[in-house]
Amino acid sequence: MKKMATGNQAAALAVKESNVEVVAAYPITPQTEVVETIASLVETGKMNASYIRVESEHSALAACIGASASGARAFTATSSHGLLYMHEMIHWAAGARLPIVMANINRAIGPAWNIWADHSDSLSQRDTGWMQFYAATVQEVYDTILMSYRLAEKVCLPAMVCLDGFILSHAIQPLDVTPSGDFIPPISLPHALDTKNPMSYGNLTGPNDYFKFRRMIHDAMKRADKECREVEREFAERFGRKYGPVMEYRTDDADTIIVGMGTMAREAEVAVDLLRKEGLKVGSMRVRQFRPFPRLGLEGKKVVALDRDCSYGAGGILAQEIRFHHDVPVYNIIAGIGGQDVRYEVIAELVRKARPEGEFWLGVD
Amino acid sequence: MLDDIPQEEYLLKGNTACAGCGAMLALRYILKAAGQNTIIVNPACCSTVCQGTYPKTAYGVPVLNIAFAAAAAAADGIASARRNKGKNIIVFAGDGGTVDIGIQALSGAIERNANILYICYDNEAYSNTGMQKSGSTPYGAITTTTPTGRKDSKKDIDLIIMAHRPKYMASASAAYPKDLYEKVRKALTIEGTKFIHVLCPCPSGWRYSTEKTVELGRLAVRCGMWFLYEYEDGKVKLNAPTKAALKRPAPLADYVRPQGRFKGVNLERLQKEVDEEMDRIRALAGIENAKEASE
Amino acid sequence: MLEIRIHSRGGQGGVTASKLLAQAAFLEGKYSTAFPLYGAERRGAPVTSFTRISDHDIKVVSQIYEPDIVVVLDDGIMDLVDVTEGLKDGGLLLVNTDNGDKLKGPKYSKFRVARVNVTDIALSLGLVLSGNPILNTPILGALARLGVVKLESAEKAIRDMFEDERNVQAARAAYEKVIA
Amino acid sequence: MKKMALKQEAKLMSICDDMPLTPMSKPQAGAGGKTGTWRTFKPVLDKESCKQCGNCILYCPEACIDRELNIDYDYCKGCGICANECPSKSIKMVRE
Repeated sequence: MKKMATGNQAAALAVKESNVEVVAAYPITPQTEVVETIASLVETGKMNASYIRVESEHSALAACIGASASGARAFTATSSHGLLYMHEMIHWAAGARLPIVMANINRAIGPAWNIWADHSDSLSQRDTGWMQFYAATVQEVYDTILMSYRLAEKVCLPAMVCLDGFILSHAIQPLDVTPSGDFIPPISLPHALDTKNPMSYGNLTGPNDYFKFRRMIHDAMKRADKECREVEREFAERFGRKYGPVMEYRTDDADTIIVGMGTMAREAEVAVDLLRKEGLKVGSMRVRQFRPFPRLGLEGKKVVALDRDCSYGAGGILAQEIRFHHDVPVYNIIAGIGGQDVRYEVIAELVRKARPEGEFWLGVD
Repeated sequence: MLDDIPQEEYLLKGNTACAGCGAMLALRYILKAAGQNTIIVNPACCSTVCQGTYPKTAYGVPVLNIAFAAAAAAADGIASARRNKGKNIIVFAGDGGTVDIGIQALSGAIERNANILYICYDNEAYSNTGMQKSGSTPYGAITTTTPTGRKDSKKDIDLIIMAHRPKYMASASAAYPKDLYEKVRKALTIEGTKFIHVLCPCPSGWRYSTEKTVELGRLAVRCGMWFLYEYEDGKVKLNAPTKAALKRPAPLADYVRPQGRFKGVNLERLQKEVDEEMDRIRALAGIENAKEASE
Repeated sequence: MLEIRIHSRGGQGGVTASKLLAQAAFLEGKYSTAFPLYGAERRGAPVTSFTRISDHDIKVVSQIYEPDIVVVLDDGIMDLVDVTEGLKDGGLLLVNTDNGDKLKGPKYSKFRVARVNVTDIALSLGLVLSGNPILNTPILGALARLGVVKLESAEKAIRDMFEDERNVQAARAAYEKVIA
Repeated sequence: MKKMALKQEAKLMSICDDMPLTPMSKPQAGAGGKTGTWRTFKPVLDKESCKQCGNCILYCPEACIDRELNIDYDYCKGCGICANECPSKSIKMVRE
């Protein structure tokens, strides 16, 4: 069934469709509509889940960890400071290999208070062992959450589905609320708490064994990259919507590639059209899957990386990832931080003026 | 005298707790009362280490180890999943994880009436990290962060918990294992949040000879440093040892003298605090103040 | 692509109006999207919201700077904000007002100007929420009359979102009363 | 040195295959080793004078005294609570 929905509503509806057993969440702008919608679905009997109104984000994820450790499918949603407050438990969930799925509504971090879109919150959690996906449409939010449960439970890693605050969370767009059918099989964790087979989970572990468990997270993350392709392939077969780790646009004969994430990267496709009309061979790549980081095939191209974030003293985080994985010079545009409105005309102009290498802060430089 | 307590041991021999550990003595009876159908949630505390090292554990029931501040919320997460209905979900947390860093999650869980039993085993300091002061450390006690003795007074977590009106709350002691056993049994028949606060003397932290764990635990009750009572339906009911102690408390010095942590304590001030606490628990239990009654 | 910008005050329903418009266009088989420009403002402060309608998939998510249509739900805002900023020549300016004089003068001569008093319509039907007359549903009727969407899809969009049938009556009344 | 590192890595790969996903530990007696070796003094029970009150069984934090009053010296840490709580003084703490 197709209808108009916000990014937040799409997240909530996907959670319902994924037969989640326990939802624990704390409200924060601009995520509130996700938990409000879920609360309403639960209280009107449309969704058979326990909804725990926790007193903090730390407890939100702790409750999800408890539920998930006992073998139940769990969900939480947060944003910005809420995500940062969870940080300890974010590591814990991954270390415990629990396939929790979280929606993070990307928002800036204080001070100053700023409630608008910014990728700094989730990117500051990049090294925690969570898979990270960045959606750019309401439909993609819905689809990515469905795929994330399937994938997370396959590789026993948690997944974070990120969407831009307000720009996507509060925008209404057409949404096909596809019944998931048996796309997500019933959850069956190999390491669930079991009173008939008592085990102590996460007790003191010496350096040699600890080392191996960490390596196993790394290996699982690499396996997730392959498994994710399989999940996407099956999703496309069943529901007709195709996704990949990177959404490429007019890249075939391009000599210049704009790389970005989230809604800004989709707007960049309009900039590509504009530049193509001028005869410039420009294409774009929208990175959907940030962890595990995919190969982008950028060798020999001129790369313009759009970052809605910055690792202070090092530059845009996406640009760094590209440089690390590919032997290419990168021109890094830092734009959109704290909700700065970035129009496709502006992106096009920046690409026209782009140098082979360097950094440019939109609105500052 | 042991006939009514099951012989099964769920705390296995050869755990890594210190000799004479009051917390392990308490846990032994908590697990006997709870039985096999139990999941323990264990935040950072002595009990994290007492389990032993991967791939072995001395605890015979499933344990979810969790971050320091997260125990009550994690336990609620387990209890909230449909699949865990009917299981005993028990938090076993130290005083630091309860009175200090975990208090927020605990407060939220009680407010939601999470179906868990939260047990705080209180050894009155961060014993696992080498005896630093916690909110539960009594006035005058020497810890590594109060090297000349604590100058201010401890936090009364029981009153804070009571303000949440939990379904059931009790104060117990490792030195009264049968009483503790009964309280856990009772708590586990009640739906909703239950809280049991257990005093667990700690030879390493309190600086006394290991054989005195039970003796000191008893003395704490007899001199009025610790009360045994239950809170149910909004009412405080004192247990017999505390009733007796309130009538005729043992000399505080008997409790204080064997403990190195109280070396140089201002006994008068400590006595004043104990007297005030005794008046307060009398008031809560609806017993007339002894002093007023005699006047 | 048709780009519509709505100016209102917090609590007047401008954000909902932009969503209703997108919903009505969606019901006509078009691609549409709507989104608010949120500040940290509360009730009473000026709010801007946007709707885009197209025959093709809409990739643009940035704000609308050169709208085809500007809707003003509170004529008082016109003293504070240049509501016609960026409005294309020949573009439509629809204002909730009785005061035709307010829309006269050279500033507005290059636009297609229309007005309707949806506040009166809402009050006469008793459509009031938390003390504020509801303006978002009647203004949709006015937009239908001006050809942005069909009246039947406007009515369907309203019914999808609101149970109270007076909202549809209000839209119909505005459809009749709009002065272009 | 390099050879040793390689050896370690090879070991790691093979061990990872039989490891659980996350540290999951099996309950067993002696998880902390033979804790009886920690003792300086060991409890010795005089069954003659013992009144069978059960205090020693009740208060042992290690559950090292069974119903027949046998002491498990493999795991008894020698805390002495049993001797201290014995009303008939039937348990003596004896230097190892």
